[in-house]
Amino acid sequence: MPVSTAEQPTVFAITESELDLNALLAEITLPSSGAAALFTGMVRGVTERGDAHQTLYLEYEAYRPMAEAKMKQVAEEIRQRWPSVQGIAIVQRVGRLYPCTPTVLIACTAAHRDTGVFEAARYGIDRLKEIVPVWKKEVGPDGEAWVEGDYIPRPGE
Amino acid sequence: MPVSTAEQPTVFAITESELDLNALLAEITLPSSGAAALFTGMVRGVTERGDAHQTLYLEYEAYRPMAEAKMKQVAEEIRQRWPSVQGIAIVQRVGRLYPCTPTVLIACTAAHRDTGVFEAARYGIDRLKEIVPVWKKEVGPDGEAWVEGDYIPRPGE
Amino acid sequence: MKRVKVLLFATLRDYVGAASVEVEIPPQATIRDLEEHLIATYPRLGIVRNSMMAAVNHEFVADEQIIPDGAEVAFFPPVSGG
Amino acid sequence: MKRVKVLLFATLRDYVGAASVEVEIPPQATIRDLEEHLIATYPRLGIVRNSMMAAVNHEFVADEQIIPDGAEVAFFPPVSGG
Repeated sequence: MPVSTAEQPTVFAITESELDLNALLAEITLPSSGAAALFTGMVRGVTERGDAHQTLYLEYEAYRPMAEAKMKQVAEEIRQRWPSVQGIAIVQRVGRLYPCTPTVLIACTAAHRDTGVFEAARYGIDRLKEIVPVWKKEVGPDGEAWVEGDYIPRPGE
Repeated sequence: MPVSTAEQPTVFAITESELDLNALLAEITLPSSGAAALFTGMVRGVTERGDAHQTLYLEYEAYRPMAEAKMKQVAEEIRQRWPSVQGIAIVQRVGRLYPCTPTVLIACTAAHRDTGVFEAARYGIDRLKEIVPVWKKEVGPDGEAWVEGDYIPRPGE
Repeated sequence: MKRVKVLLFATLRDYVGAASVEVEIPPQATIRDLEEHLIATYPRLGIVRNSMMAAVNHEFVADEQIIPDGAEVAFFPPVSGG
Repeated sequence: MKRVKVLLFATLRDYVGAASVEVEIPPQATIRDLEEHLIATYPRLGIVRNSMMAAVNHEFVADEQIIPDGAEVAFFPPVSGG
């Protein structure tokens, strides 16, 4: 799990382990941090929007070195847009994940809650879903299928 | 820790124990939940905005039964504004809390991340700071002082 | 006269020197009457006269609210949790 | 001709039946040339021709990009993590 300087901690990782929100929050909390916004995605066992269906589990895979490079890039984009963000954690869990399991975490800390932490975390998950090379196959009662992404990054993005 | 029906879990509590984000998230995750936004506040050891100062620790106290009633009210307000929110957790830790320690958690789950979870969590912490009867005394190198709130709720609010 | 127990928090508790006090008030006394009675008894409370908030049975109430029999009454400064 | 190792992910790996393949390409071959070569060799890739994405050394690249010597090349569908 690469971690940058203690000044402005950035944690980014692809992991097969359970996401530990407590530990990740501690890693990105500075003595001057007073607020954190965290986003987590969980495996839905039941989906109602769009094509309603059930899910037995999701099977995640990543192009690991590129995924970590792109997570680092997402963190840099966050810092450019919200300079008051102090710590950033971006972690994607891979492997076979069952309903209710957290699959991804984006967390940002700052001195105060009104300086963009919520927006930064939202941006982080939106960008992760655009440019971080991770894919999931959905396994349901009627078979399995890869989930299709729809974003085409520009060269160099 | 009062918990409502499994259908739409609402967790609200004043506690002296460490906040366990993993456990709280699990409590408000339904099989149909795919997204969670969490806010935590931490004790700042160093504050730069406004009157810059250092903090050794904060001493929190609550008017416990009223605080829990008002947390319940905040949860109801969230559900009225964002009907797609599924689970809600609102927990305030009290007692002596040192820098970097999470003091408060607001978490909301929903099927998808674009249905208001970030806004709901933001609303939750804003409202908690307005109407939930909790106070903190700040102890620093030069003495101690109660932190002053500035919101005056209307009767019945 | 009736007896009412008043809970005090944060600065107000410090100024009174107790987390709760029992006071005798007229049957039709309002929150404002009780507040004046407390300030008369504990003059330091005058410092926060303009920011004292009152709750009856866990609800914020107006100064004109008559205190119901057997109510749980609390006074405190604006909240500062989070 | 030069040898290049191509990593494949998700649907593309399923269609090729391998997580990576080694191919011989002309020295000035572009990503598009490599893609056409792969589709010719593994016709099922034609199904996703319009959504195949390419990365060279962990960066998204254009179809016109000439493949540098010793590059790490990967093809995959649009990402679907989170």
